This record gives sequence, C-alpha cells and structure tokens, in this order.
Amino acid sequence: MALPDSLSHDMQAWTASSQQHIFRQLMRAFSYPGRIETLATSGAHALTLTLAALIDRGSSLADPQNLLDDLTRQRLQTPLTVPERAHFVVADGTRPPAFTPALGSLESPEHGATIVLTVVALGVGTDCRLEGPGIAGSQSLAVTGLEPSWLEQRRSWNSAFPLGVDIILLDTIHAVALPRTTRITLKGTQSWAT
Amino acid sequence: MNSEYELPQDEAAYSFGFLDEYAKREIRRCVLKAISIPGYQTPYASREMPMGRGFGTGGLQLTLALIGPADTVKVIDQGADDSVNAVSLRKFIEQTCPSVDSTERTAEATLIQSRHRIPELPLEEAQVLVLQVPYPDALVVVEPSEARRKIMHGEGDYSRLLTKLYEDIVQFKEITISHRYPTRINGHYVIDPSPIPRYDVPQLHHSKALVLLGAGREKKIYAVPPYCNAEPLVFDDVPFRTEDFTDAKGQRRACHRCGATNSFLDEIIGDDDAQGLDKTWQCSDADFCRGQRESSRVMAAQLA
Amino acid sequence: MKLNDDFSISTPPAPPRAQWPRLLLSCPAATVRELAHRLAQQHTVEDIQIAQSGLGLLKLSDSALGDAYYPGEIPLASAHVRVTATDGRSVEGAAQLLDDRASLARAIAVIDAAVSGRLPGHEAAHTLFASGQARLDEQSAARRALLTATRVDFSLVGSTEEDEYGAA
Amino acid sequence: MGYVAIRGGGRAIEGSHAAVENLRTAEGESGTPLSLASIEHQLRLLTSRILSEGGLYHPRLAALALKQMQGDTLEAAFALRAYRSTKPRLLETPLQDTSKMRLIRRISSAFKEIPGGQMLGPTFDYALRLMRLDLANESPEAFRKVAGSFLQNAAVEDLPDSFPKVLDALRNEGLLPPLNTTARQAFDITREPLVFPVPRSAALATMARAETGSLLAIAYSNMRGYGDVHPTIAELRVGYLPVMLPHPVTGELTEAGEVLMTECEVVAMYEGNANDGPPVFTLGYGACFGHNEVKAISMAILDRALQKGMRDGPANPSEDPEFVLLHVDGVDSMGFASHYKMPHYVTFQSDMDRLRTTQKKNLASQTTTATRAPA
Repeated sequence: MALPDSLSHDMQAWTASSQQHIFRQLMRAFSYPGRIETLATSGAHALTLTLAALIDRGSSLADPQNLLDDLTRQRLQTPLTVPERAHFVVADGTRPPAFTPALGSLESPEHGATIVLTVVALGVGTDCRLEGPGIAGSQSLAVTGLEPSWLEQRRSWNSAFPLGVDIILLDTIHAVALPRTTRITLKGTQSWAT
Repeated sequence: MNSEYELPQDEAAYSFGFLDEYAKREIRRCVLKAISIPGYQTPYASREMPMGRGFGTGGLQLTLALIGPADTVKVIDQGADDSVNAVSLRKFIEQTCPSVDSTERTAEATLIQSRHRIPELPLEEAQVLVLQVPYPDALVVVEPSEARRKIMHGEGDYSRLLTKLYEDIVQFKEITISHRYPTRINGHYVIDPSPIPRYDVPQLHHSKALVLLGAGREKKIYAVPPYCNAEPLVFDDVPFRTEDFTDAKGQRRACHRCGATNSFLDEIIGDDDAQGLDKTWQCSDADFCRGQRESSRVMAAQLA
Repeated sequence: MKLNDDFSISTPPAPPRAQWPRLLLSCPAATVRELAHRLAQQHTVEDIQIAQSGLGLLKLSDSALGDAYYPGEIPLASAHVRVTATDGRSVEGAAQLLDDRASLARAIAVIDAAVSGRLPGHEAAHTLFASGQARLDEQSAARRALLTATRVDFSLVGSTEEDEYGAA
Repeated sequence: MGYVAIRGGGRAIEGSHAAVENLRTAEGESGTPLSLASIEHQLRLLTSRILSEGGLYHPRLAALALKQMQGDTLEAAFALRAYRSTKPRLLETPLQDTSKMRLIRRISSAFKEIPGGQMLGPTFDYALRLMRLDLANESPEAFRKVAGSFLQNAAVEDLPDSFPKVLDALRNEGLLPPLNTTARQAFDITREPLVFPVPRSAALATMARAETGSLLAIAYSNMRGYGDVHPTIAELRVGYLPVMLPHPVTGELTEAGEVLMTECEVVAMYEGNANDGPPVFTLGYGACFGHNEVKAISMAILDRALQKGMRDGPANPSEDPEFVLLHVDGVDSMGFASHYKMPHYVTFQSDMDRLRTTQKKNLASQTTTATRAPA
C-alpha cells in the first residue's frame, strides 16, 4: 500500500539503507557488549529504528505495555503475541519485569527471546561492570532508569547456558547490547553475575 | 504459460545486494543470535544464490546481508584475491552492490570474505571476517543424526569426539586432523572452524574482530565473537600442532618471493619434479606477501 | 458491486467478473493494453497498490491424506487501482495473474474497474471477452480430444499391469 | 603449479564464458537459434523437469534456462531457483483442490473401470522404443500438418472439465484412512530450514522439488527390496490445475492462471491401525509441477515409506526422512559435487603435513609402513 505524503517524513527508518546501517551498529553492539552505539541521527526514535531493522512478518513481537503506536505496528507487519512466546519483547526498563520470556531449548537456544528495553539514559547513572565474550578484560556501563530487578531476573533466565535471553538497552538515541553470555556486576553492590 | 504469454524484458534489474530485504533481515536476526550464543549453529533459510552450493553461498549471503555503502570489501580464496572463485564472488558483489568499494589490501577492508584462510595480518575491531563453510558440524564424524548432534552440542557433550581423536593417537601416534580442526568456543560449543589450516586456528582465539561463519548448503550461521576463547580440542600429553614448515635440516622454510618465515606456505611443484626436488615455497596470503616485499629492506636484513 | 443500469442498456450481459482475468489473459496482450490505455485517457486512474511482479507460494491439499503442502512457487503479477469517471463515479479494480507482467496486471485491473462500474468505454471489453472465450473453447476442445482419442475400452483390453508392479 | 595456474583468474573466467558461447553457436552460419517456445513445447518433458526441480512454475523461464545452460537440467533448475531469490513473495495461495485439475491423462492400475473412465492421453507407455527415422529430416510443412490433423480427426466427446478421484470410491467404502480436514498449516522449505524431525508437509515439499533421478534411485531401492511398500497405483493424472485467488476487491475466488501438474496416489498393504480402529490400506502421495510421471510415482512410494519411518523408525534408507530428504535436492548435491573442482591446496598442504609427520613417527617407532591419512 503506497503511503500518503503526510506520513513519508518519518519513513527513513523503513528504508533498506537505514535498516542496513542500523543493523551494523546493533551487530557491533552485540559484538562488544556494553559499548554505546548512537543509532538516531535524524529525529527518529532508537526504538523505531531498532525494530524496523530487525522485525518483519518472519518474526513475532510482544508489546505488553503498548509502547508502540499503531502505525509502527502496522509497518512492522509482524504478528503480535504474548511475551512468553515472542521472538522480540518490547518493555519499559523503568518498570520491573512482569513476564517470563522464551528461553529457548537445549536443541534450539536461539529461540530465547530478544528483549528490547527502553531506559532513561545510557552513559550516565548507575555503574555496571561487564565481563564475557566481546569484552577484553572488563567493560563499564552506566545506565539511568533500569529497574534493578531486570538484572536479577536476567541472571536467573540466563542461569543455564545456552538457554537464555539477549537484551538490547535503548534510550532515545543510543543502544547497548547485553547478550546472554555477558556477566554483569553492579558496582559497589553484590554480584548479579550470570 | 498461456499461449499469449511473452517474457517481459524490462525486469532484469537486481536490487542492492541481490537478496530481497526479508531474506536479509532473517539473516541479520540469526547473526545476532549467533553472536549471543558463541559457536552455536543457528539455522536459517539459506536462499539459492546464482553460484553453486559449496562455492561460498553461505558466506556470500552473510556478506550481502551485512554490506552497505560504507564498507570496503575484500574477497579471498586460498589466501589469494585473484583465485578463480574469489574473482567471481567479488565480481558478483561489485555487480549487485554498486556503491561498495573493494580492495585487495587486508588493512583497508571492513568486510573480508574468505575461503580456507584467515589473513596473516591480525584483524582489527573495525573489521568483520566472513568464512565460507562446507561442513558446519564437527560432530558429524561421530554422529550422523542431526537431532542427536543438537542435543550433544546443547549439553556440551564432546566425549565421543575426544574418543575419536584418542583412537587417532593410538593408531598414528598423532592427531591426523589436518584442517577443520575442532575448536571449542567460549568453553561450550565445539565448532568446525571451516577448512582453515591448523596454522590459522590460533587467530580465532581472542580475535579483535568478529568472525562469522556461513554454511549455505547446510543452512547454518555461527560466530566467534571478538575477545572470546577459541581452543582447539587437545589432550595434555599430545599438544596441538600447526603445520610444520621446517626443512630436512630443521630450518623454517621461507617464502621464495618475500622471504617471510612467519607465514603459511604453499608448496609449489616445479615442472621437473621427478625426484621431488623441484619444489619452491611461497606465501599463501597474497596480500601479506606483497606487503613483505614492499618492506623488503627489513626482509633483507632478516635474511642476511 | 451495485451496477448503474443507465449504462447497461446497449451492452450484452458481461461474463461473471471472476472470469475476466482469464478471458483477458487469453487475448493478445497488446489488445488488452490498448483498451486499458484508452480507458485511462478517458478516466483518471490511481494506484491503490503499486503494480508489482513477484512470487506466490502455491498451497495444495494432498489427495491421499489431506495434508496441506507447498509444491513450489508461481510467478505472480498484481495490481489494484481506482478509476474515477468524469461524472465523479469512482470504482476499484484489481488483477492477480499467474504471470510476471506487472504492467499487464495493471491494464487488466483498469478494465476490471471500468467494466464492473460500467464506466463509459467499457463496452469494448466485451469484444475482448468474446475473443478470449473463443480461444479458451479451442483450448479445452484440444484437451478433450486428447482424452477421447485415448479412452481405454476394457471390453477389448486386459490389464496385467498389477503383476508387473508387484514383481520385486 | 596449481598456485601459479590460478593467477590471473579473472581473465580465465572471462575466457570461459566466451568459450561456452562459442560452443553454443558451433553450428555457425548454418545454425538457427532455439526459440523458447520450441523448447517449451517440443521438449516439454525436459521443460517439465526444470519446472518442478526449480520449484517455480514458469515454463518460459525454464525454457530460457535450458537454452542458456545448453540442456544441463541441474544447471537450468538451479538458474530458476536463483531467480526466485530476487523476487519478493507477494502472497500464499488459499488451499487449492487438485480434483479441479483439467485432465489430459488419467489411469488407474487398481481398477479397470473407474468413474469417468481411463484415458491414456499423451504417453510413451505402450510405444515401441524404435527410432522414428521420419523425424530425422522433418520438414516444417510436415510438422504443421501433424499439428492440424489431430484435432480435425478426433471425435470430441462432451466430457466434464474435471473428474472424481478414484480414491474417493475406496474411501467411501471405508478401506482408507479418513482425510485430514483439520491441519491446514504446511511447512515452507523455502523459508524454514529442515530441522529433524520434520512434518510430512516438509517431506512432500522437498520431494516435489527433488531431482528426478535422485528420487527415483531411492524409491527404486525400496521397490527392489530395501523396503516393503509394494504399491498399486490407484490413480495417475496429468492436467492443468486452475489457481484460484480471492479477488482483491470482491474477495470472490478468481482464476489467476493454470499450472500443469502430475499427481499420483498409491495404495499399499494395510497395517494394524494405530488408533485401534479397523485396519485400512495405507497411502502414498506424489505430485509435481509439469508432466513427470516417474517423479510423481517415486515420490508417492517414498511418501509411504517415510510415513512408516516417521512412525516406527527407519528400517532402511528409503524410510529415513533425514537420509532421503537431505539427499534428493539436485541444486544442493550438484553444487557440492562441483565445488570439489575449486582449488583446495591450502587444505591439501595440511593433509600432506599430517601424512609426513605421521610417516616420520611410524618410521621412528619401527612400525610397519605408513598408513594413508584420511581426506
């Protein structure tokens, strides 16, 4: 369906070239967990950019807190489902987790969900120490507006590798990836290491 | 077709990157999972490419799903940029990705697709290495059923593979695996690192660059993330050995073109090799060899 | 679709709409394009969906056990338009063809709209429908000939195929 | 040497393309290029193979692929497959009913009289395989004369557009398992990777695209005794299936075009019914694009064999889903066989290294002569 001109100003996120560019940044984020990638350069929200780059009718999405507007959902062409079954779950990181995502199976750990968490800010706030694949030694990450129980939950979800979930943290313009292999310690508090 | 059908001639144009965008997004989703589960063979719906399965369609689909105008791509086969297959793959990429630069210099490349070699020059964080994989599963030699192999992988159970290696040692006093050496990633999954020589395996260990492996025929994508453990399977008493390039006198052979004694060498049989005497040795990595020759003063000093 | 009778007096009854694409596909593409072109000049045509050429995944039901399965893909050309006449009436038309000529799909979509709304100029389509039908009749006659010419009369022939198949 | 030979690979590749074209046009002045229509019709059975093995019903492109690949069925099917990767998938058709096929051939080896009758149609089954020398120098005039005469002489009965299925009669008698009318989901092998165990719909789709010879070989192993299907052909039909799609405006089912198909149902010996109802015959189903009876029959036999394998575990290769389904695809197997032609000297270098090291150790430890290293 051709879109009316009134909508075309924010179509940028939906172009093939933008999706390729955003994907490469996300791939870098997953390769080097904890490093902050700047996704948004032209007004579009990091969340829209991220979902547009990764999601289509070949994958499923859960948005239990209705963070997405109808138009975005429409354009994603993806079946909406419950967070327990979705490939991708979008959630507000400032609120505690209220669901158990798919963790995959021993034979198919890739069925473990990707959780896209919106936070207030990346690069400022509570300091975490990250270790694991993609990190030479250790990497520090500052986050504002991530409800600590997410890390607690994450630890138990990821307690039986290869099963687990992979998390993308987003503020309005930045992205950070936390694959299931990343061990996280909140600085100055007890360890949430997985 | 019905009797009135005529083939439309105006449909020849291909879109950027050949593959349709749905195919690319699926591969991209798989890549992120592959990185998140180091060494795990992520299944994907491999598309048919216009070259044969086994000619690097898995690597090519990864390259086409990743590549963008900002990239500089390098394609090698057997270490060389102008090896026949490398040439035809690079041609195809240049054809379907018009705005992308290609290079033969490892240092200039952001995206390197390779078959059978990892460049001698250590890779950087800004680079991604894509390896073409014919057989993705290291367990296939001990377990034909994929269903059972998936469970063994999940449990990290490689006892049967180790037994196989052990039997080798008993029979030959040596592990006879020459290339595709089973390598354990991040202490869990054992991968087939693609048919790279043992000489290249250490390069996977804590590489600065992401390494992606694509098997088109077997429809699998897996990854060795940067700064990640990649350890060849060994026994304490039988160490892992890379290819031996020492001559009869115990001297490390040198490339006859650049004189390098620290590179993987190709053995070249001359025209009159009746007694196996007419042999020369030469860098397998063409770009490395060129680099060495460019800084030949240093070489000369070493050779003197 | 409610038909406007003022336009229907002179014209013969059209074949069912579900037949139109098949009939038009049996006509020389040039004649179909030519009619669509005339209609497009007479009325205004806008694309509800950009005419495109791609693939369709064919889904069959296996006749032994009734499982659904995909034997393969078919080429598919599709178009969806809105045709607005000078008198302001506007009608939707569409076409999905086992074909890869998007432009032809669009032409048939335009005719589909014009005829269903009986817009001025649509009458010419009936000539095409007729010639399309004629070709289809020839085709099915040819196929029936293949069958009738090869019908087996078992009062004359004994079948021993089973034995051959049974042999191991 | 090998190393040196691949230097300047680019020039060699260009040359090889030219060489191929040179042989295609080797007739020179006296030659006339093949028209796609001629290939599509005069080599219709060859075109049919490409249609099903390419997985795309596009006879004209299949003909083009055959022309371009100079008759290599594997390469031609391959070209058709690759073409698919560039095209967006616009839709999935609603479930189509093959009993609506407009038939040109229909036989049964289970019954003499079948509802609607048996009609051999175009077949070589009862033709003597004797060379027809009159075709050697066929004149265009003679060619066109044949085309016309058949229609004139044939008495055209008034036949229905489609015919009832032989199986329906048996099913009404309660001799067959009931039709599955619930499961409407099908496995899409062009999108989902085959991860075993796979549903029957994945097996049917894989075999419908399979290379004819590969499918025949494995089915033949079952016929000869590595298996126990012993099929009887309930019905073999060839005809044109109308593809019905909902009209985007009215939603009414509308014919988008026709697909030539071959379809075969085999009946095999009954077994004790799993859900302890009365025993019934078991069935096998085969179908593919185009006119390709050997493929449809082979597929039907393997379908029956695989059903058994999926239920009881494989007792022989033809009953093993992984063995059958992973080895019948022509594009996969041909591509892999061909790739051995590419340079492998890096791997061979390390093979030699292993052999030499092992030989040294052997000599050192006074054992017998060196053993060959595995490839």
